[in-house]
Amino acid sequence: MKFAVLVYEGPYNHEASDSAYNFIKAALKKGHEIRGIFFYHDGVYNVTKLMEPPQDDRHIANRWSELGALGIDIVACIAAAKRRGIVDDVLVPNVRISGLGQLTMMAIEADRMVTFGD
Amino acid sequence: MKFAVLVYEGPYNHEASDSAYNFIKAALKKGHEIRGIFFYHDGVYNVTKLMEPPQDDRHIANRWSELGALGIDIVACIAAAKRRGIVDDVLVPNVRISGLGQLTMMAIEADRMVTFGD
Amino acid sequence: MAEVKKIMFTVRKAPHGSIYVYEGLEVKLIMAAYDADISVVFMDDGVFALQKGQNTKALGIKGFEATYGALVDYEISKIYVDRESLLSRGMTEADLLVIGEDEESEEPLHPQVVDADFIANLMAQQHNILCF
Amino acid sequence: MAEVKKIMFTVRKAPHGSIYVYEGLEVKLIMAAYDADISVVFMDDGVFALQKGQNTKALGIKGFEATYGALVDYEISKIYVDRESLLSRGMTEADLLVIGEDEESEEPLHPQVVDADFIANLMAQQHNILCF
Amino acid sequence: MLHTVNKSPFQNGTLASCLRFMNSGDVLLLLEDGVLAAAAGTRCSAMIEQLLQSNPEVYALTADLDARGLKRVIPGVKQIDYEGFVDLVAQHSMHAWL
Amino acid sequence: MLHTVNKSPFQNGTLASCLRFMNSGDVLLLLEDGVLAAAAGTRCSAMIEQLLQSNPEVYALTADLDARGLKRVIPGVKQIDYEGFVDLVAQHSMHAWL
Repeated sequence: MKFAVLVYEGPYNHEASDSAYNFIKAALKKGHEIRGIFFYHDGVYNVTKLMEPPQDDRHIANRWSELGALGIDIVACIAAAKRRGIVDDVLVPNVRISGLGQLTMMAIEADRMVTFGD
Repeated sequence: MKFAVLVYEGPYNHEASDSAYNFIKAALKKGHEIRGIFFYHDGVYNVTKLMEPPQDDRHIANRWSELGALGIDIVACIAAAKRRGIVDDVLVPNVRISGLGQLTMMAIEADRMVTFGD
Repeated sequence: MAEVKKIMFTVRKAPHGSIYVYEGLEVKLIMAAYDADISVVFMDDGVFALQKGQNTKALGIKGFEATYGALVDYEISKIYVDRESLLSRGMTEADLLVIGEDEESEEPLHPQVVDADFIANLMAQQHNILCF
Repeated sequence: MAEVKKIMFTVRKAPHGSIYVYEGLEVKLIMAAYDADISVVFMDDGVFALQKGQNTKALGIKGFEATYGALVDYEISKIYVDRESLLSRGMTEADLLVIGEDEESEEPLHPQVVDADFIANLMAQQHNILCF
Repeated sequence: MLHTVNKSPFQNGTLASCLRFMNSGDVLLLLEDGVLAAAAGTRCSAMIEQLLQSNPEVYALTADLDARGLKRVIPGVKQIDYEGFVDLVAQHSMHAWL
Repeated sequence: MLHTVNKSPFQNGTLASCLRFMNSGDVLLLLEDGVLAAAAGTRCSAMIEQLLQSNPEVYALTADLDARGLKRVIPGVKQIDYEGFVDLVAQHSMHAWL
């Protein structure tokens, strides 16, 4: 089945980002397709390469980047990102900034859209 | 009287940042001293110069920078900032990154500590 | 031809205390340009987003009353309000924003106040539901 | 000599769903090194932060049970729990983390369960109160 | 003491908690989404109406009431601007119920 | 339909709202702070106990229960891992009550 995942909150501050990641890992393991991951609201903070968590903690941006390397389309909303200071220069590899049209296509094309937020 | 202000949430996403700003402007107008402004949790996102809000909207980081230019000590917590990708290179002028000891001094030295968050 | 997908938006949060309602509105306006069958349901504190006479000037943040007032122009006309959420907040239909005008009669259009059953059944018919 | 300032922390949020409890704990540990008279009050969903036997491994996030278990070593010993918050969540003192041991008797120390009146009066005596 | 509440009483228990810990003579300020508690004739109005009987000083921030278009405010709730907020903080020690 | 709730029922009205809109046959998954609603013997347990009478499929994410040290779970609530969560989503259209 084709899933799309929508994340509304930033990394570390809320569990949303972790729940989304754990869900996606499990979906891939079960053989489902991830049509795309879309970051909206504070969710756009998930993909900055400038984050440097303590060494014994997970690196949330790198985790997303690794999923992107598998070919999953990972998009941060441009309007939400601009307002919050997430620009192309600070993105981890394998993610991109684009418009809400991408979210629309995901909502239409995915069999299921799963949202994680606060 | 000597106030310190603590902000827990990022710009735009929650009203906390706006309430804090409006409170501080009013306090200055009434002749009070602002001992310091401390950003914690997602609050550290307030001071990135990379944000670019729509032209007809307020520029939250620049507003903080202007208060810093008045000589108010504006501090983003280093531990919270590192985890979230807020580093010296992306700060607006007149704000700094430092440790929780700064928050402690504000809590002890200020007559009142006012917290804004979610 | 592929069937047109039904997409619902639920609005559950109060406006202005957070950006969710505002940024959620941006999604609705964009999505309206695509080939989808869109409905919007206001429930819980989301009904405050439809309160008439909002003025954010003293707060210094952008309002969105004018945009809501033109939802119908964006071809979003299936706009529902949960009756219990409305009544328990001391509001009536008269408090709600006009969302446009009827093309023929030019009468002002109001969101439609409905019961929980209606909403629950509408939810069950959707392809995807987004909560903003 | 300046009087030692009384600083209180209130912990009202549930752990793990957000970082507030975790980052709030970091503040307490730092502030304990300064010359301040610190007290910590757990109320509302904050009492879940003191629940014994938390295991965040499957979630993949860092836990903090061990750190809470050493609060007394950081010289934070005025730790209170609102009784009503505890009881309404089906918890008793036996569910609460040990926060250290008594220096002399080496008995385990538990947070002190108190009534709302006690907390309200303690609040009124503080120089500043921070809510984490 | 001054207590501030910034959450909607319809979806969040913060106001209810705060009320449990208020002493007589304590002051309440509603701001941000917290001002929704000041609306008259709602499911939650009784919370503030009851408080007013023991604690007559209950305030709501005008900018937040206006932003939400709230015109029917519970009688007895005083509307103040940010300068009034500053005055309250200068007069009382405080706890922000976040 | 699958409904997901991620907020504590003690401080937030989300679970109560969700329950109002559930049809018979609908499924509920509690996750994140939402799993606090699955704890037995609390002020809020009755919400889930009542739901179970009409809607027997109520799930709670094990990783979230464990993180919070919740061992006394309401009888009838099924514990699942993230793969079980994926299965539920594959079987039902859903609404995340955020």
